[in-house]
This record gives sequence, structure tokens and C-alpha cells, in this order.
Amino acid sequence: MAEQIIFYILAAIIAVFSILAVTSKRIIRSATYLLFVLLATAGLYLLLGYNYLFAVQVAVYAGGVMVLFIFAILLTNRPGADVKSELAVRRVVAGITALAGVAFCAHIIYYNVNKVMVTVAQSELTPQQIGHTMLGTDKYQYLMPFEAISILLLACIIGAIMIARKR
Amino acid sequence: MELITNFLSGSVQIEAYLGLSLIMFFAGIYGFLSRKSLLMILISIELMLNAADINFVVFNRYLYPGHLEGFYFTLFTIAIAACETAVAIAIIINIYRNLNSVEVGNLDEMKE
Amino acid sequence: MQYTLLILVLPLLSFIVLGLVDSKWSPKVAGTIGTLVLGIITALSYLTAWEYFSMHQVAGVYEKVIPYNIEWLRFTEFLHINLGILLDPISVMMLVVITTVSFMVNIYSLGYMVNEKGFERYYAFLSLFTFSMLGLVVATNIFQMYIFWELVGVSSYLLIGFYYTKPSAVAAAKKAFIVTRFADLGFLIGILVLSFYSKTFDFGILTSGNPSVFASTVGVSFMGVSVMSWALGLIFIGGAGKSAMFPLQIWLPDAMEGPTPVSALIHAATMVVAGVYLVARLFPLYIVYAPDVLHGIAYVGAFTSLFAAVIAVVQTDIKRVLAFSTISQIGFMMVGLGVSGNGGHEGLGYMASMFHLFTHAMFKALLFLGAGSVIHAVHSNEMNHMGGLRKYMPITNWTFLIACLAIAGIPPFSGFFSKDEILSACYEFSPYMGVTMTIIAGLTAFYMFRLYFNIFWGKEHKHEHTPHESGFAMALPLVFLATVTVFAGFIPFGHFVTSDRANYNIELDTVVASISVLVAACSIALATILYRKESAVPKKLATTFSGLHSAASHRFYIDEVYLFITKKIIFNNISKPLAWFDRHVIDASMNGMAGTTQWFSLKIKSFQSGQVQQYAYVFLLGTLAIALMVIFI
Amino acid sequence: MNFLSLFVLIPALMMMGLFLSNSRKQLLFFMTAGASLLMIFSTVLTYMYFTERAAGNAATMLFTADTVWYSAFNIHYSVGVDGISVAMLILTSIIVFTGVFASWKIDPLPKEFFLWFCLLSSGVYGFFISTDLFTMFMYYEIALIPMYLLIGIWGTGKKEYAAMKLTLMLMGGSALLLVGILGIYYASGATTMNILEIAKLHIPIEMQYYFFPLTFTGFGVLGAMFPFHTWSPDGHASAPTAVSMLHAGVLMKLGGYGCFRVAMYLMPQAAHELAWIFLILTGISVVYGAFSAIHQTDLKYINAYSSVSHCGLVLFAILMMNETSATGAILQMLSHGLTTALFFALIGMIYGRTHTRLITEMGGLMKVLPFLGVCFVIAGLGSLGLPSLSGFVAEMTIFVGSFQHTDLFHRVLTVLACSSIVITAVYILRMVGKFLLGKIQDPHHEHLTDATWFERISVVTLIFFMFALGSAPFWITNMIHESVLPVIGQLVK
Amino acid sequence: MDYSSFLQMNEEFSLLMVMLFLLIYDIFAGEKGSKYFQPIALVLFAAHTLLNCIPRDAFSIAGGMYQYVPMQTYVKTILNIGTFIVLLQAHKFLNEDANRIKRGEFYFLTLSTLLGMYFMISSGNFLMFFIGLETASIPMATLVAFDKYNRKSAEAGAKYILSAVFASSISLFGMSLIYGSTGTLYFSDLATLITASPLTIMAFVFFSVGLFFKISLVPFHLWTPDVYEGAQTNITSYLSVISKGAAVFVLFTLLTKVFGHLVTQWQPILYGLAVVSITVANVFAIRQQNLKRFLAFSSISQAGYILLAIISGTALGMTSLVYYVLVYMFSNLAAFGVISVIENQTKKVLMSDYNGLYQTNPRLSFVMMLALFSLAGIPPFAGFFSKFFVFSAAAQQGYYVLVFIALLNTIISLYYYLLVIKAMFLNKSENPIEVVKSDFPVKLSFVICTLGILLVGLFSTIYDQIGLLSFGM
Repeated sequence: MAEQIIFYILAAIIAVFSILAVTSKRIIRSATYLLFVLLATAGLYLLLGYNYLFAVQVAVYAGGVMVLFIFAILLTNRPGADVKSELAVRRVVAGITALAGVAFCAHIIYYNVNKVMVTVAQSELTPQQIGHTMLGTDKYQYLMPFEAISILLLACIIGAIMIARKR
Repeated sequence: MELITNFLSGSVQIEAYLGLSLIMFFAGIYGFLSRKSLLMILISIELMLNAADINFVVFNRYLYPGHLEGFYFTLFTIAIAACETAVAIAIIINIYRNLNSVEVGNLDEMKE
Repeated sequence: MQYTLLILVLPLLSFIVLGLVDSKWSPKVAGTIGTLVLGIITALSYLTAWEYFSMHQVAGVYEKVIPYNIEWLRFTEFLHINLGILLDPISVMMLVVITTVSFMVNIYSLGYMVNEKGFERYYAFLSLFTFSMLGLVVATNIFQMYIFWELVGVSSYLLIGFYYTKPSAVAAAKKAFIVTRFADLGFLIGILVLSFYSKTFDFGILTSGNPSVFASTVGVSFMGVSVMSWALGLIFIGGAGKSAMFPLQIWLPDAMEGPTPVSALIHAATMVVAGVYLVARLFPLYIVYAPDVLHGIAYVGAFTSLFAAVIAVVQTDIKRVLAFSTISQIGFMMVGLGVSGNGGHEGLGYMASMFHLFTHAMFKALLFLGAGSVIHAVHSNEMNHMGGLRKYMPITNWTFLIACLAIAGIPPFSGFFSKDEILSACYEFSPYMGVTMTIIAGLTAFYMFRLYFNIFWGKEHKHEHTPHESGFAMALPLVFLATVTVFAGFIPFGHFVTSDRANYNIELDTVVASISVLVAACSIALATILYRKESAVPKKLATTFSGLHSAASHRFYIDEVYLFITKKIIFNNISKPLAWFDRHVIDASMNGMAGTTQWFSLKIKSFQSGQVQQYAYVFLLGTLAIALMVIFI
Repeated sequence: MNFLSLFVLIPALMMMGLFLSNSRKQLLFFMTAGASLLMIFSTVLTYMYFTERAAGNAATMLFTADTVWYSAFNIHYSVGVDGISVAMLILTSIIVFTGVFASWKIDPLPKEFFLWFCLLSSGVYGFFISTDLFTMFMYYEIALIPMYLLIGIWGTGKKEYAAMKLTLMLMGGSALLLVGILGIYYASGATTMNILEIAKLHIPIEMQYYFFPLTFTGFGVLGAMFPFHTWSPDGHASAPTAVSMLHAGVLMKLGGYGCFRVAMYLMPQAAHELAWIFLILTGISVVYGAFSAIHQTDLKYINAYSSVSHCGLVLFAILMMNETSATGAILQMLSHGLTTALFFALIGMIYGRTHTRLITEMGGLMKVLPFLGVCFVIAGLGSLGLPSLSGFVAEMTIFVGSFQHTDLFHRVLTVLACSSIVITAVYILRMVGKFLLGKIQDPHHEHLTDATWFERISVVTLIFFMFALGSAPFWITNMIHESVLPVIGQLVK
Repeated sequence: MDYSSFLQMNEEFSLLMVMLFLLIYDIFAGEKGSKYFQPIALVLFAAHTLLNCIPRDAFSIAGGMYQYVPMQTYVKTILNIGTFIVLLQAHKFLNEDANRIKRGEFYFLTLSTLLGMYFMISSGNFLMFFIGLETASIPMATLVAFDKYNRKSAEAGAKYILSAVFASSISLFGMSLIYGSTGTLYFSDLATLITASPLTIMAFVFFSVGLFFKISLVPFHLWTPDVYEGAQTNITSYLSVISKGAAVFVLFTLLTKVFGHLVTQWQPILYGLAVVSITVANVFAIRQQNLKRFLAFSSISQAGYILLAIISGTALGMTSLVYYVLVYMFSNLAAFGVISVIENQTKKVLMSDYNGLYQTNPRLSFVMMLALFSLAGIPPFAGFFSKFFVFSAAAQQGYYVLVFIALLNTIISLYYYLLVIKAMFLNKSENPIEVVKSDFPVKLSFVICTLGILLVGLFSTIYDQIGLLSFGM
């Protein structure tokens, strides 16, 4: 019951702020709405019992990505610049397409997704468990992607620095 | 009231999660297609990635709880999304340096 | 009779040598070589004739002798072109005619052409022509005949166009070639049809009279006409082209643009009778399988003859008069063949036709050479520029007169005998035909004497140089041919050439003979009255019958009709639109494909707008569309 | 390595030599040496062919060799010749040889010109010696592409347009062809691309219905079949002399050869059923080309349309499907190759002197250029089928052969095709009459000089072979005839 | 925990070593040492290429996360050679003053994208695959924007990153649905679990457009010309050859191995995409004036031809595909190499600038011509063989109509390739491009490309070698 109510509250937050984030005229507001969405998503993870994921989501998104966004906004936003709204035609077209996409995907998913829930004991994921899985080399263990993504991160850092620095 | 309680009884249906992620995903798409500022487009992309993450997690939890595949996928995706954002923002700032604007409509020197 | 091969080979060698040497040797040498070669082969031909007619008679029938027959090109098991030599009475006779006339013309040309540029070329071409014509007559099969037929056509083209800087000569040569080529198409198709059914080209088999050869044609017809009639009719078209039968006669008068000796050789004595020879060669087929075509030949011949005679009356160019006279006389020969039956007295027409061919060759060559002599003297072809030449050119005068008498059919000159036989045959065929031909004979006498008087009598025309008799080289052939013309009539021709190759004794039909002589004499008298001295009567007559006169002097506008067909219809209404069609429809459609692609490329360029959101939009639509299609279709 | 490969290798070596050479003399040396070598070589080959046949070797292809190349697709480098190929190789050698002499003074970039020329000729040679579908196709395309540069750089007039059009249309043909070849290979279920082997298999008739038209049209484009002939007038008109010679003389023969060797041979049933369509098209080519030629004023255009007509006759004869007409077709290829090469050579030489090709602007050239003029007349006479020149033998064989067809429709078509000989006479004589004979029109033409020694070599060689073929056809007809039999046997079956 | 199994990833490890060494060297080398940076880098990379060109036996480590089959060695070697050529061609460009400072980054980023491709190729799990994909594309965006003060380059970078992220998020969404419908992300499990339900099909479509984007098939290609035009030419060539080559190979393996059950679905998709890609790209290409844009469209249509090999789905198709990529690499790199050499010295990239190039730069023109002929599929150059094999592979499966359409398109493509050749050889110019000097590495790259173009087709050994392994795929 509580789970239900919490879910619907989060769902409402996500839906409303998602739409607001992509319709709001002012960019700083959009960013804020996005933050709400991301936090609410983190809430969903918590609701689903993935506390670790909740933490990561909050830390990375709210802590990292959002900061980047804010900096970028402040860097590129010239005070006093007119906020021009988008062309109506483009919004209508995009809106119709998005709605059609939702309808289509919803139709397919609703009628085809496996609805038989597998209930297992809602056991908490322990850090040991996570660490073990993360650094294992067997099936369903994730050391290799962990290493691989480190390279990606390094490359992205180098790349971003190269682009962003002055020389 | 009874209707509501009936509705709320039991656990949340998987369709609800999926519907939510769909809304988020297509809101992102809408934003990508309609926004003027590069940063706003980037915000829309975050929404899209996030929607996919929700899917993974929900599928993992509801349908295939035996392993943590969806969980880890989401974990890594969050990292990747961060990378993307970082690089994209670097590039957007570079654009701003070059064009003194972050409007996507100005990116049309090359066409046809 | 192996040496007959030399008759073919020598002129060919002469052609090759003279052609390759071109102008490196002096003209005299070239002329001498050419003439010498001709002399040798003339001698060889006479030898052949003597040997053949004296020795190769079996049971009163001349057998065919084939000293050479080599396969040259094999098409199928049965169809192959052989090159060989077939000796039978008509081919031997033709050998004699061709070599004689050719030899005379060669000698004559030594004098006539001596100052022309390209003398070697001239002799080379003459040799080529002689070679081709000889090859044609000794052909053992119809395809060999076709080969040499074409070669003859080309030599004719080359010789007519000898003065290649003269546009009219070029045009005439072209016309001659194309018209005969058109006729040859008929010949070729005829050969194809004939060989398709008979599975052979060989004259021996074709004319063997063995019905099994044509067994497959029985009852086969195309568009209501039996295939044999088609085949033989088409072959006749070929003959009609070469022999200038109506309506393909138009090239011959123009061909007079060539040097006069050439006209004598090719366009009077030899090549133009190739059509007659062809029909004679296939006579056994015509008579058995397509008598209707044979009759058609007779009518065509008669009509052409009349037609040409009428035109000849009003022409003023002396060579043209002779040309039309040639056409007319060939018409006689055709009629002779057309009305003939087979064997014995039935075959009188055949015999007569061949006889006339022989005599005509001699006297017509003589006429042309005489005319050449005249032209040489006065440097003009026009009657108006002549007159009273008998004082200056006695030999020419006398020889010309002999020839005129011969062609007019006055006994005892050779023309009388041959023409008389044809007339007899005509009367036997149908009185109408006989009467018509007699009238034509009268016309012939009239226009020939008109010509004669206009040249040698009448008012003397002022000349820049006094005309003079030609030299020895030109006089000798005249005299020789005149002699032959005088005596050839007494040759017992029926002993040599008949439709069934058996002996036949010519008997003069006195009634026919006397009528024709009478008619001829009257015509000559009329001509004498009108043209011996200058008189106003011809002019008056011309104005009285102005319509007929102008039509005849314009050759009944046949040339204009041809011009209309070729220029207006073929060139302007077929070729030009086709060329246009090719450029603007076919080619344009190919270019159009390229153009459409370009146009399309231009139209869709906005697709690539440079807007990243539009890219994404297309991307998304693509994705959704693919998903939709794969799932729901 | 089979010695036939030398035909491809010699041009390749010539290319190497040219690549290393650095003076004009060396270029010419390499070219003449190479071309003469090829010429000698083809003669030797012919001699060997005869002796081998005389010795009783009755195999379809002689001097065969086979090396696996791409085993996954059963592609072999396999060579071999029969009488038809030998005839074509001789033709190619003659034309390469004469082409070299005709382009003695090519300018600019002589080195590049000869390089491409060698590539072109190696493609042609390769095509004729191949018995493998793939290598055949490969050589076919090798022969096509140098055309672009050869025309584009050294051509005259609208050369860029013409070069592009020619290349694209011929490539279009080869596109059809490739589908056809793949179809033949896969539909026959063959485990080889060797033509002789595939011929033993049976391709399902419904597949033949698809692939026969593709293959035939593909080759037909190169054979200038109506309505795909429009590259020919523009292309030939713009090409430099030697290229026109090689292209009209040999390259267009690839089309006929391919139609015969591939399309008809491998898909006989469809050939039987569908021949009538192509007969009508080629029949149109024959007459249409001739009629179009009448109206042209550019010498090269006249000759190009004439080629359309004559090459149409080749395809026409092939489609008649009997041994005589097929023999005639091959003869016609030879004959047309020689004649048209001679024409183009002469036109090039005359153009080099007068700087115009319009017959309306010339006249009386016979007087100043007697040698070229006479040769031109000979070429013209050859083209219109004068006995003793090659054209007559070829055309007559075709007509007689075609007329032996038992079906009335085919005979009627033959008669229509025959009519082209008259039209040919019309345009040839018109052309000769207009620009060679008559009076000199342009006073500048009074002082032209006649052919130089290298031009004479080129022209005389061609004329010699025209006479050789036309006067003594028996030495080559038997060779061709016996080689035609296997294909015809396949068709009659 | 047995980490030693990781050591089996020879290629990845050796590449990583090279990368890290260069990174450290770049950081710590002084003025003097930086002179040798490029030579060392090139030698190291060449060594890496040579060391890793021998195929080994197939194995699978990390629980199937990483799957190796021998064919991958060939593909990786092809990518290595391609990258090596690109690095050779970039040598001069990176020695320019403005770029010296960034060349360490250039190498690191280039090689890291290459590493990403390795992961993509060898991945046995969607997670690894996704990481590989992103590693191959995100640093690529920074490379595209490498010339960052050039407006075009910056714009191209933005377009690339936005498009790439859009594509990968749709792909990611697709992956989530695949996971949702099958419950696994391991390729080996998926192959058996996957069934053709609407959901899986939709998921598959969403997923695969990410790859289509990388291969730049129509209608997912729109970024390509803009990015190719804007990016520095050496990076463009890298993008057009290496990135694309890896993606097509991966597409093939995924389609045949993972989505084998959806064959009736993906064949028509590829059919349509091939037709549309070839045609649309060709139609666009004929109008292009900028040679880089021109080659962009050309490469789109080439990708369409490659689909013909994929659609056959057979071992023959696999061989043809790898072979095609190899040949395409030589040809395209030669073409881009010429363009980059000229662009770096003269800043000229328009077709009209190339008028009369043969007069001043015969060798460059010659190389360009070979490359274009090879791309157009003209014998005896390698492109002819690769095209033929691809068509043959498709025809073997009965796709005659598709082959026919593709062949008709080769005529259009020949047209525009000839336009360039026309400009270089036929057209005359008032002021042609001056004589362009190229340094040794560039010359070496041209030699390699030319040899590749000339010999790869004529000698069947290479094809046979590839073919030997293709049956195991």
C-alpha cells in the first residue's frame, strides 16, 4: 500500500517534471526540473530495493552531472539575453511524433511484456555482495566491464580537457 | 475510496514502471527534437538515458531477479552517461567559444 | 580447255599491276600493257570458241564444259560458292563479244584518252571491268555470278566517275551504283529464295530440268504467288537493274558522263546486257517454273523499248540518244527472251535474243566509238554543235553510217538478221507484240538517222579548231567493228546458240522481214527529209506536240519521281526524322535518365538541412517506420 | 603458365616498359615492338591452331590451362581458344598494331596515352582467351574503363560528355551482365565458372527467362544494339583515332562474342524462346543505323552509325541460330573490325590534315590526298560489301545462313536486313562523293600532304587483311565454322 | 578470482600498453624527447599490429563476457593497418605548431576508440558491447572537434556527439527491452532464448539503429557528411574506414549469432536499408563539390554495398564482408590521404580546386585515381573483386533483384567518381594546386595503399586466408 502510494507520488513527480524539463523556457529551470526527475528516479531505485544504485544515482547525477550542467549554463548564459521560445511548428511536430512513439511503444510493450512477476525474497544487497560481483571474472560478474569503463572514463577526461582547455 | 484502495493494493504493476519510463523517454525525445539550446538538448538526452536505466532495473527486479544484470547495466550506464555529459558539455563550451551562442539552429554551416 | 583460266587471270593481274603502280610508269607503258593483255585474252577467247564449237558437241547438242570449279566459300553442305568456269554456247559467245569489244575499246582508248590525267588508273579499271565481266559470264553458279555482278557494278561506278572532279560525273556514278545496287537486292533475295528451296547455287543442277530439285516448292506460295515466281521475278529485278529496264533505266543515260570508250564497252556492249544474259542463263527455269514471269519480262522489255525509243527521238546529246537506243535495244532482247519457248523452233526468241545481243554489241560499240570520235573532234556532246562533219571525218562517217543501217535493220547488215528473228518470234507470240516491236524498230531507224544526219550532214557549225579525223588507234577499232557489223549477220547463229543447245537453222520469215524493212526504210526516209538539211519541220512538230515533246525530252519525269522518292521521302522524311529521333528521343531518354537523377538530387538536397534536430527526427522516424513495418507487415 | 597468357602479359610488360621509359623514342620503340610481337604471336597461334586441328585434336578449346584463383567462388584463371577466339585474337593484333602506327604523333602526354592503350588491349585479349565467366567479365571491364580517359583527354569535340556517356552506358551494360553471370553461375548449380563446364549443365528454364535477356542485353549494349546504341556515335566521334579503331574494331566485338559465347551457349532454351524480341531489336539496329547514317555530315558519325548497323547484323546473325549464320556473324565481326578500323584510321588522318570532319566543308580531297582517298574508297567499298573485300563474305554468309531458317518470320526479317546493303551503298557513296570527289572546296586544302610512312603502314596492313579475308575466306571460315558447331549444337538440342 | 585469464586478451592488452606508454611518454618527455614522440608511436603501433596478426584458437573468458574467434584477429589486424595508415597520414599534420601540443591526446584518443572497437568486436555481452560502442564513439567526438578553433570542426563535434548520444540512448532503450523480454544480456544465451515476438522485434530494431548509425546507413546517415566535412581529414578517414569497418563486422556477427532467430525480420530490413542507402547516397553524391562531403556520401553507399554481404548471412558473406572492408580501407584511405595532404598544405578541398591536378601533382592524382577506380569497382583493382564477391554472396541467396539495384547504382557512383577523375585529368585550370610536398610517412602510407589496391585483388591468398576462418565466424 505504502509502496504503491510512494510509487505514484514519485511517478507523478517524474512525469510532470520530465515534461516541464523539456518545455520550460528558462534553461536554469529546466536543469532544476531535471534534477527533480533524477532524484525521483533515485527514489524509484530505492523503492525497488537497490539502495546502492540509489546512492550512485544521487552521487553521480545530482552531485556530478548537475554541477556540470549548472556550470555550463552559467558559462554560456549571457545575462539579459532574450529567451526566445521555440517555433510552434517544430514543437507540434515533435509533440505529435513523441505521442505517436509513446502510443506505439506502449501498445507493443503492454501486450507483449512478461507480466508474471518472479517474487523472490526482498533481500538487501550487501556491499560485500556487490563488491564480489563487481570484481569477479565468472559469469554474471563484472570485472571486465569495470576495467573497460575505466579506460572510457580516462579517454573522456582527456578528451574533454583537450577540448575545453584554452590551447 | 474502495476503488482507490483496490487499485493500490498489492505491489506496483510492471506496466506502470514501464509506462513511466516510456513517458520519460519520449519526453526526452520531444525535448531533443524541439529545444533550441544545446544544453537543453543535452538535458533531454539525460532523460532518455535515465528512462532506459529504469527499464533495466525494473526488469531485473520484477522479471529476472536471479542475477544482477540489469542492476549492473544501470550502474555502468550511469557512468557512461556522466562521461557523455562531460564530453558533450566540453564540446558545447567549445561551440560557445566559437559561435558565442549555444543555439542549435546556428550549427548549419555545413549542409546539403 | 585449261587455258581458259588465263582469260580470267590475266586481266586481274593487269588490274593489280596497273593499280599498284599507279602513276609511276609512263602512261604509254600502262596502256600498252592493258591492251596487250586484252589482245592475248581475245585471242584465247577465239581459241576457246573455236575449240568449243568445233569439238564439244555430243549428239548435236553442245555439252557444258567445266574446266574449273573450286569451292571458295562454304555455307552449308549443299550451299557453297564455287569459283569456276562454265563453258556453254552462250558463255563462249559472251567471251567472244566481251573480249572483242574490250580489246577494241582498249586500242581506241590509247588514242582517245591519251591526254587524260589518270591514264593508268583508267586502264586498271578497264582491266578490272573486263575481268569482272568475264567472270560473270563464265560463272558456274548463281552466286559466282552475283559476285562478279557486284564487281561489274563497282567497275562501272569507278569508270563513270573517272572524271571525279566533275560533280555531274560523281553524281552519275553514284546514281548508277545505287540504282543497280537496289536491283541487286532483288537479285540477292531471289538467290536466297531460290537456294532455300533448291539447296543449290549450281547452274548445272538448277537448269538440269530434274524436277526433284524444286520438289519442295510445289504448292508453296507467298502472298498468293508461287515461290518460284517470286524467286525468278526477284532475280529478274536484278537483271532489270543492270540492263536498265523500266523503271530502273534512269541510271544509264546519266552514266554517259563517263569517258566515251567506257560507255561503248560497259554501257552499250557488255555490262548492260548482263541482265539479258542472266535471264538467258536461267531460261530453263523461267520457262518451266515461272512462265508468267517470263511473259512479264516480255512486256517490261517491250514497254521499256518503246519508252526509250520515244525519248531517244527528242534527245539532243548524242551520247544520250545512243544510251536510250541501248535501252531500247536491250528491251528487244528481253522481249526476245520473254516470248520464247523452249527448244527447236519454239526457242527462236531465245536464239534471236542472243543473236541480237551479239550483233548489237558490235554495232552499238561501233556507234559509241564513232560518237567518241566525233566528240573528240568537236569537244561537245550536243547535236547543235555538230553538223556537216562528213567532210572532215570520212572514216567515222562511213562506219557510223554502217552501224546506223545495222541498228535500223536494213539488210544485209547484221542488225537486220537478229532483229528480224526477234520480230518473228514476237509475231508468233502475239500479233500485238509483233506490231508494237515493229513500230519500235521503225522509231529506232528514225532516231538513229536523225542522229546521223544531225552529226554528219545538216548545217555546218562553226568550230574553234577544224575538226579532224581521229588517229590510227581510234580508226582501227572503228573499221574493225564496222567490218564485223557488215558480216556478222551471215553467221549461222542457230548452229551455235539455241535454247536447247541443239542446232537450229535460221529461216528468214519473209513477210516479217519485208514489213520491218519497209517500216525502217520509211523511217529513214522521214529522217532524211527532216534532218538532212536544216528545216523548220522538226521545230514545228515539236511545238505541235509540245506536251509529248517536253515530256519525252524530260524523260517522262521519271528522274524527278526518283528524286522525289530519294530526296523528299527517304532523305527528308525517313532518314532525317530518324536521325532526329535518334538524337532527341533515344539519346535524350538516355540523357534523361541522367538528368532525372540530377534533378532528383537537387530536389532532395533540403533533406540534408544541416540541422541536427532534423537529423534526429529522420532518425527517429526511420526507426519507428522500420519497427512498424517489420512488426505489422 | 599457359602461353596464351602472353597475350595479356605482353601488353602488361609494354606498360611496364612505358612506365620506365622517359623519351618519346623509347615510347614508340616499346609500342611498336610490343605490337609487332603481338602480331607475330597471333600468327604463330593461328599456325599452331591449324596444326593442332590438323593433327586431329577435336577438343572444343585448344591450348587450355586452368589455375585455381578464388576457390570459394570456383573462380579459375582458365584460358583456351577455339576458332572464334583465334579469329578475334588475330583481329585484335591487327588493330593494335595498326592503332600504334595511327597514333604515332599523339599529343599531349604520349606516355599516358600508350599506357591506357595497353591496358585496353590487354583487357580485350584477356576477354578473348578466357573461358571462365569471371575472368571474362573482369577483362571486359578492364577494357571499358581506359576508354574514359582515352576519350576524355585525347579526344576531340564534346569529348567529356561523350566519354562520360560511353563509359556509363557500357557500365550499365556490364551491370546487367554481372547479374546475368551470377544468375547463370548459381542457377546452374555449377561448381565451376568455366563456360564449357556450365554448358553441360542445365539451367532451369524459368531462370533462363530472367538471365538470358539480362546477359544478352548486357553484351548487346556493347554491340550497339538498338536502343542502347547512342553511346556509339558520340563516343566514336570524340575518340582519338587509335581508340576509335580499337573500340569500334574490337571492343564492340566483345558484345557479339559474349552474346554468342555466354548468353546463347549457356541458356539455349531461353534463347530459342526469346530470340524473336532481340531479332526485332537487332533488325531495327541494322536498318535504323543505316538510315540514320544517311543524314549525318560528320565523317565519324557516319561511320559510327554504320557500325551500329553492321554490329546489329552480327547480333542478328547470332540470333538466327544456325551454323552458317553464326559463322557469318563471326566473319562479320572480323570484317567490320577491319573495315571500321580502316575507316577511323583514315578519318583520323584526314582530320589531322583538314581539321574538320564535316563532309560539307570538304571536297575533292582525292586530288590532293590520292593515297588516303583511294584507301578511303576501298574502305567504303568494303563496308558496302564489295566482293573480294571482307564485308561481302561476311554479309553473304549471314544472309544465306539466316535465310535457311525454316520459319517464315525469320526469313522476312532477313530480307529486311538485306535491304541495309542498299542503304549502306547510299551513305557510303554520298560520303565519298561529297568529300573526296568533286572540286576542292576549301583553298587551304590545296596544299595538303599525303600519308606519311607510318600512316601507310597502318592503312596498308588493314587493307591487306581485308583483301585476305575477302578473297580467300576459306582459310578462316572452316576454322570458325567448326568452332561454331558446339554452340549451335547446344541451341539445336 | 583468477585474473590471469585476462592475459589472453592479447590485442587489447598490447594496445593498452602502447596507449599508456605514449600517454606517459607524452607527459614526461621534455622538448628533446617530444621530437621522437611520433616515430616511437608509429613504431610501437606497427609492432603491435605485427604481433597480433596471427589468429589463435577460439576462447571465451570472463564468463562469456569476452569471446574470441580467430576471425576477429583478421578484423582487428585490418583495423590496425587502417589506423596505422591514418597515423602515418596524420604525421605531418600533427607536427604543425598548432597541433604539436595536442598530439599526445590525438594518439591516446584515437587508440582508445580503437580499443573500444576491439571490445565491441570481441564482446559476448551487451554490457561490454555497449561500453565498447561508447568508447569508440565518445572520444571520437572529441577527435572530431580536435581542430577546436575551426568553426566547422567544432560544429561537427557537436553534431557528432549529439547524434551519437541520441542514437546510443535509443539503442540502450532497445537493449533494455531485449533484456526485458529475454532476461539475459549474454550473447550466447540470447541466441537460444530470443523469439520473434513483437516486443523483441521492436527491441531489436531500437537496438540495431545504434549500429546503423555507426555504419551510417540511410536514414541514419544524416550526420555523416557534415561531420566528415567538418572534422580534420585524417580523422574523417579514420571515422569512415575504421569505425565503419568495425561496426559492419559487429553487425554481421550480432545478426547471425545473436539474432539468428529473427532472420526473417532482419533480412527485409537490411534489404530495404541497402537499397535506400546506396541509392540516396549516390543521388546526393553526384552534386557534391566538397570532396570530403563527396567521399562521405560515397562511403554511405559503400556501406550499403556491404549490407549485401551481411544480408546473405553465410560464411561466404562473412569472408566477402571482411575482404570488402579490407579493400575499402585501402581505397578510401588512399583517397582521403590525397585529400588530406592537399588540404593540409593548401586548404583546398573543392572539386573545382582539383582541376588540372595531374599537371602539377601526377603521383597524387594517380593514387587518387586508383583509389576512386577501386571504390567504383573497376578491375583490375581490388575494389572490383570485393564488389563482385559481395554481390556474389547476395546472389547466392537469391537476392538477384537487390544485386541488380546495387549494380545499377554502381553506374551512378561511377559517374561521380569519374567527375573527380575528370577534374584531375581532363579539366584545365588557370591556377592549379601547387606542387604538394609530402613527407616520408605519408609517402609510405600511399605505397601501402597502392600496393593494397593493386595486389589484394590479384592475389587470392588474402581472400583464401580470410575464407579459411569464416566458417567458424
